[in-house]
Amino acid sequence: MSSRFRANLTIIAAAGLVLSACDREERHSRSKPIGETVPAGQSPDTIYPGSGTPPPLDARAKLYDNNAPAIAEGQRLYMQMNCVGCHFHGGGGMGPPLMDDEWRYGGRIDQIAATIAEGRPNGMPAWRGKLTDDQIWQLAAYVRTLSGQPSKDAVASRSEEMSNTTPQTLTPREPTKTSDTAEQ
Amino acid sequence: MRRRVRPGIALVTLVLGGCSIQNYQSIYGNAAAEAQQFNALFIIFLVICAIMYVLVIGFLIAGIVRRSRAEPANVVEDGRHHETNPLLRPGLIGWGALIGTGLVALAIASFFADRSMANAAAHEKLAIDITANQWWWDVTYNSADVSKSLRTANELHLPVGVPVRIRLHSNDVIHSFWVPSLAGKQDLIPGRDNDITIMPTKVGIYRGQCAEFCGTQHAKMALVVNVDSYGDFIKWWRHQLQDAPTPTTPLAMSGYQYVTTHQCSLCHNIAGTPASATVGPDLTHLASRRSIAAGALPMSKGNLYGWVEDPQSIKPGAKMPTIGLEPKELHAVVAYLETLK
Amino acid sequence: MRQITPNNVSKLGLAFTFSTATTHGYEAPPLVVAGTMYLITPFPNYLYALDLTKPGAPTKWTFKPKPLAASQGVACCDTVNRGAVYSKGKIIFNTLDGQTIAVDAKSGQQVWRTRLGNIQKGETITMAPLVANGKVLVGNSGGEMGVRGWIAALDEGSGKVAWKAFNTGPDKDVLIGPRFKPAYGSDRGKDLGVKTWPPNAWKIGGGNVWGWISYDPALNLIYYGTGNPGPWNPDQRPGDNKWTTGVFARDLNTGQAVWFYQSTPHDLFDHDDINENILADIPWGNSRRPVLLRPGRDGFFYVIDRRSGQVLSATPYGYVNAYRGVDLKTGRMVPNPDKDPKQGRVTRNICPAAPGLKDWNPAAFSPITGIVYIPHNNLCMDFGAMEANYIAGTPYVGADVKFYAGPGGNRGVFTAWDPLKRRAIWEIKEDLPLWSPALATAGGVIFYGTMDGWFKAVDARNGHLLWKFKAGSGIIGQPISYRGPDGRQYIAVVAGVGGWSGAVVSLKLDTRDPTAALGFANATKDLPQKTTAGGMLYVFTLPR
Amino acid sequence: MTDAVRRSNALKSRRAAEAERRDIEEDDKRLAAERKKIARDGPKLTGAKLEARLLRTWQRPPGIIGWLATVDHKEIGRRYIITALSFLALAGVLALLMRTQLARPDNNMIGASRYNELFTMHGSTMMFLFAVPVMEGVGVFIIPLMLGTRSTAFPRLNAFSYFMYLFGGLLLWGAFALNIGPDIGWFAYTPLSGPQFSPGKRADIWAQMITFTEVAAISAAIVIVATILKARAPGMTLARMPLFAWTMLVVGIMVMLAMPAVALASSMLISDRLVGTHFYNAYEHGDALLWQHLFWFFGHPEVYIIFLPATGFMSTMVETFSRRPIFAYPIVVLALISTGILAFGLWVHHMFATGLPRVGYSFYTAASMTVAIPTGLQIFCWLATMWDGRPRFQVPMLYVVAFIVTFVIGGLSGVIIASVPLDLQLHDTYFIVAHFHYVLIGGAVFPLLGVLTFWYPKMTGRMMDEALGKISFWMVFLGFQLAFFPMHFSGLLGMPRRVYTYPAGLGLELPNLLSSIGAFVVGAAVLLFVINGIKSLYIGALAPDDPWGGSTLEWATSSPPPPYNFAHVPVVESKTPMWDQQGEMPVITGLRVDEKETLLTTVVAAAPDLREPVPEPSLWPFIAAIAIGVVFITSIFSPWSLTIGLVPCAIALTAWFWPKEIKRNPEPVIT
Repeated sequence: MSSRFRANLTIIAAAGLVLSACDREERHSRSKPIGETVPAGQSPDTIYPGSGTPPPLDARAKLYDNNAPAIAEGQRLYMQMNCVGCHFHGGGGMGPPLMDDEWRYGGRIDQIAATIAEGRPNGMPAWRGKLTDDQIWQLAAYVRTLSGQPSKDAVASRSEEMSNTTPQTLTPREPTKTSDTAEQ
Repeated sequence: MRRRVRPGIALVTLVLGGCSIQNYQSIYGNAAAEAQQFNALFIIFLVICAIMYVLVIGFLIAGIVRRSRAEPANVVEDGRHHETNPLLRPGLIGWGALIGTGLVALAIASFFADRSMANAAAHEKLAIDITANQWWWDVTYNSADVSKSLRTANELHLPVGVPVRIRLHSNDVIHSFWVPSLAGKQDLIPGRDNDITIMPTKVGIYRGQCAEFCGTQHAKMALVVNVDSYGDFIKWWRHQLQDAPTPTTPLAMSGYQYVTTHQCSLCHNIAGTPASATVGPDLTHLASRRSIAAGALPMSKGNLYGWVEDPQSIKPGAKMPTIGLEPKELHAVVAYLETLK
Repeated sequence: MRQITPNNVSKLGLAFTFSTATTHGYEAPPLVVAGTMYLITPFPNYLYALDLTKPGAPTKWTFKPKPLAASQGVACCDTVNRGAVYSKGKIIFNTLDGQTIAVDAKSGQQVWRTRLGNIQKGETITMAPLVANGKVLVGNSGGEMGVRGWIAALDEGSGKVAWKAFNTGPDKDVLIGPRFKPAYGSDRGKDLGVKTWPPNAWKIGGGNVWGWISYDPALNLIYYGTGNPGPWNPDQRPGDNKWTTGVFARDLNTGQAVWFYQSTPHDLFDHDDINENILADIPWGNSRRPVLLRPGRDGFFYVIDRRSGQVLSATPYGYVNAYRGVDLKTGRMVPNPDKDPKQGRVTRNICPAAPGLKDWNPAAFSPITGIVYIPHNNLCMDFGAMEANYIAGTPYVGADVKFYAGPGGNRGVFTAWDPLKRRAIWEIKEDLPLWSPALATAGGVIFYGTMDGWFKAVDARNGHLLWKFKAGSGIIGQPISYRGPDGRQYIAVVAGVGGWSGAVVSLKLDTRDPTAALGFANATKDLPQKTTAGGMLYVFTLPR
Repeated sequence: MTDAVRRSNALKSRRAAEAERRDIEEDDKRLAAERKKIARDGPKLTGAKLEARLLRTWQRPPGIIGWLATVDHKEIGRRYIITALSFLALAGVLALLMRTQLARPDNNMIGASRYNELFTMHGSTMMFLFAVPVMEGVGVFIIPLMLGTRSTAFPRLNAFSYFMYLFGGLLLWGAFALNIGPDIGWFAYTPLSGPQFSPGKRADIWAQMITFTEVAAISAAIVIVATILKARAPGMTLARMPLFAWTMLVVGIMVMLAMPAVALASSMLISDRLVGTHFYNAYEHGDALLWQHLFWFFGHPEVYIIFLPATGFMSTMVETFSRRPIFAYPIVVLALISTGILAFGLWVHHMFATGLPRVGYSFYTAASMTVAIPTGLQIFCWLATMWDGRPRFQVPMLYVVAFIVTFVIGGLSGVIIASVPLDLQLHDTYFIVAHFHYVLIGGAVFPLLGVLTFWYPKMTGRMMDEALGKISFWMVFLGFQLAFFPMHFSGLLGMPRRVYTYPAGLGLELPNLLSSIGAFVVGAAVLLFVINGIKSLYIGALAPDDPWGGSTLEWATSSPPPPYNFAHVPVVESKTPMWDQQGEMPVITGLRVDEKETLLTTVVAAAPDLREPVPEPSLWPFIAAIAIGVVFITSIFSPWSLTIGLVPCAIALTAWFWPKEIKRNPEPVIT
């Protein structure tokens, strides 16, 4: 009896897993651009005078974070738009590593999107007007997979290329900073 | 009853089909040696199969008709075993022999047709590389002088009467190259080098389409094949090698500015401009082509507007994003693209 | 100077040290002129003048050129600088963001500044300029960014460009004229810099000049090697890709090409040919010939007649399986078809790897022993070519690579090579890749540094280790020997790990990604445990 | 000690047995004295008393627990069939949606990705959740009855197999309902189905559905093969075995050989997708074509796994309705076996366009054409039987005629596409779609519809409505031709498969419109068939034991049969026992009635061999299926599920295989 109970429990758990998976698979129709621009984004380590609290997470983040088609598209762009040329598969080169827990300009998806859009002074190019906002968000969603941030169910284990890092489905999630966690 | 005549109808339609049915994208196109061979072989197969079918259906009808005879009672009715009709045993042997002979004939015909196609590959005069991408065709014409090699997209020009070897590659998933009017298909498989040899025999314009399911927009991955006279072909090649012309009108000029400095230039190549990317189709002579977006739309000013403004509603899932151009920018970009003859 | 000999080198001790305040790869040699030592640091390219006449060598002045910070984003392999030069009272050096600057050696005031490179296209300058006969010779870097390579001669007095020769494109850009007489047929023809490329590919085809330039006053020729063609993925650039991965001899005054030899036509493996050209006159047959000695990146030690560009010999000086050898009749390298990287499939175990059997770090030639002392690598690689997308100002490589130790398991080798007998006299196996240049002194001692920070002295005759010193950071810098104002022999070297091989440390890369730093992260996974970033000058001398 | 006694096999109703219960209890006391013969059937225990005692022993517990625990092959077979038909209906609805989308050129009714999901679901459901399971379901239901045995071999495995199948189907359709249905085609070619090009879990769900159905199919195949080889009625030598049993024997063996290939392929796919292995990554010297080889090594035999049982249906129905034993029985058996063997030599004909060595293709052309010989001979044998007999054209026989008319077209177009040069043009076009629907619907679904009508009385105890049956027959037959014949032309006119739309102006408008209309006619006909089935369940005429005058043993027991199938195990002396031994059925006695027991016979001669205890109903197969199902489903998400999840699996399987407590040791049966 107890093992039947356990079996039932696992079924419910599995069903829960499957249900929560649905958002991750949603293919968002992007026939029209999403309108607003990518937010300016601040680093979580920045001082926020007056309040001391960082701005809330951009509302569009949930359309991209943990969304498998968006991450896949981001991965394609990461390769084709030459992000890989500087950051490689997360280990870095000309650009800093993206698979560790250090985020110079913030590791939140909206902060990453802002970094991509605006560029950063030590060599990061600015991609606003070069990529669409949608693409920038997709890229940001993918960049987070390099340090294992999104759900493992939304990321691809590898792509069709030379083997490189640990499969992203197995990448340990790098600890995120407190100000990050508070927002998510 | 109607079933008996069907193969006949099929045959007649096929024979007539050669003349009356469109030959733009169909096996009736018959525009290359390979397609002609196919059609000849197909007729042979069809005739033999039709004969077989008539025999089967004839036997079936004979069985149905014969049941009305008040012939020997069956097992259930009188409990005795029925003696099998003595004609059936030789019939079975004959039938087996007939099938066997038919198949051997067909296999031999097929084998020789296949050999002759395979041999054609040895006489290639021109080598073209086609790389398939989701969901467009990247075409490179090779020349011994590499600086005369030509990269274009979604449109193939072939000289009539020249065996052309097309080498097939894929950048992502498996696709299949198929121009039914010219030849059978051949897959483009990542990590493998396939090729197909075609000798076009009829000048004309044909359409091909990806024939292996390759993802969301498999249906809209076509290419146009122009079979030209040799002179026209060379003329075309020379023209395509030229850099894109410098725009002359202010509107086209501002389109040039946009295209070469914004989103477009990160994916597309326009020879002679700063846009040298290779992620998307080459646009150098876009306006000289017959279709937009791998056959998704015929080339026209209106369609260019539609496509540039919102590719995702025309070919949802395509890798080209909807940028959300301002009307001013859109006019300029389309004006510039139109100059890319 | 012969004060330091194998017998006394073990007594060598520190004279003074100096922190450069930078932590990027320090590849440059200190420069000593008239009792002053000049140090040019990696980005931000500070120029220090140290007064050697005073105890402890205090700073005389510091010049800060303030290069654009964004240039760090287009420097392929750490933001290094390979040195400054002195000429006629000026110190001349290049900055990462593409400027050549002349500074008054005494006052540290800028004399002139010329912008040559555009970082928006991915151009940087990391090489050390050469001053010869009133001309400052400078070339650009950016072979991994789709930059078109060039060399320019600036007027030493004004900084104005005297001539500029591209290494790809039509003959008029390359300065190929009637004087051009290459030794081999495949280099003859009109506009080969265009015809050996797919249309327009030469415009973004690399062939940069980021290594060393040599000048032969007798012939008034300069010699320099050209870098790799871009992108790395060879399928994207069928053809010989002239004039990349070869050696040019040019007339110093006009820049006109005199001869060219392409060591690896249609380069498959990023085997730039920028390595040093050692000018030597050696007995060959029954006469002495003026030659170039070139330990090539492709693994072959070339002896080239420097008047004609004819290859006299080409012998592998380490493990090579990517090539079958050089056909001396046609001068053509015969690649090994098994190792030809094809797009869409990883080619495994290519030796030497992309950094070559030896990268930029120059070998030392001792005219006394007639031996070339070569610090080099023993690395092989897996190469996964894929389509590169050209976006100006971003990398244009088209390959995933990872390096690892070659046969034997050691990543570096120090080889003493006899160019006449064409064989190694002795060899030292080093665990880490050897990224520091070698110094051969007249006293018969060879100095070199290792990436884990050991500065070593070995016997020139047999390679026996005589002395070693552990520096605070890995050494990739050029050691020098100089006579101090007090008449004593000093040995100086800057320890500051970095460069392509040391980027995992200097740029704090994550070695869990084997492809990081263009594949070097895989070969130097253990480096972060063995050393840390630094930028410290060490000066040694014998006790009084 | 047992002796065979000839006596009448008159069957008594169960109600009568109820009434005699008190007598039985008295009998029990009386028989308790004679220890040796206690609780065995035989001359002293027969008729209603025997049946009531058997019923008590064989009946499953009531209620939901009993329903889940049952090991009765008839119940499991019925469940299989009903579940498979439900999936047929669902997949059919998808087909209608697709045909609606394709009715007009440049139609945007259903988007590209949704359409891709539709054809993936349609193909996968039809192949994995309908065609194979329904054939095995019919086999599981009817084979023991045909063979004259009380139970299948491994009845718990049988129950387990059904639950695995059900869970696989629910996984796929549940995912589809939650909008994470697979969209990679039923063939799931790598690298499209690989980690890079199929983000999310859609492809994993498809791949694990495969694993579920493979486990189910292999389990059912083991049950069927073991039953056929070991549980036949005494005297039913292999040479007297009904042809349907022969087909299921061949198919069972084929399932066991073919299915592991695709289970391996899908496991490697999941491994690529979950932990980043490189089986199919060409960059790392994996091979995208490896998938195709493994898939078609299964995929081609799969077609015959579906088609061969249908030929068994054909043989059964032709024999019954022509009132003649099948002509040239040995030829038909040899044809079956050779088809089964040849089926494994043709997979490459699905890969003619992949650029494998060209000369090698000729071998596969020849092998593909060779298959036409055994099939052609079988067709001749059926036609000869009809020609020689006096066929009655009741509904099942109409389907037989429809089979011949339709399937032969598909078979001949199959010969056409076996030729490499022809296939290179026709491959992956609507010509192929037409071809395999002619083969699979004409060759398998038509006989299935016929045989369901045929065995409906045996399953339910009632007859299906003949008039409705004829209407739905004609609709499905004509609708089918209308739907699929024009597809030949769509294909020849250059329409590739799996496109969600096609441009106007290629001449594709008319054939597609006709196909769409035809599809709806077929849809209506199937609906009518289902209505007929449901209606007849309640108000159909009560069926006698042998309504059609069949020749095989399933007609010897009541309709529907009791849980123990046969009160006495019959003894067989010919291929058509019901015709040859009318009224007088020899039986064998001596099986226990207080324990579930069945008779095993030797493999070839079917001589009585052993009395074998039959497992009691048990929940453990169901629990094991759940435990394994949880492992399969969670292994989509984490590799850890394999290690953690195996613990409950081990517990469930241990409990399942816990040795049965036998009241007394059974003794060998001696003839």
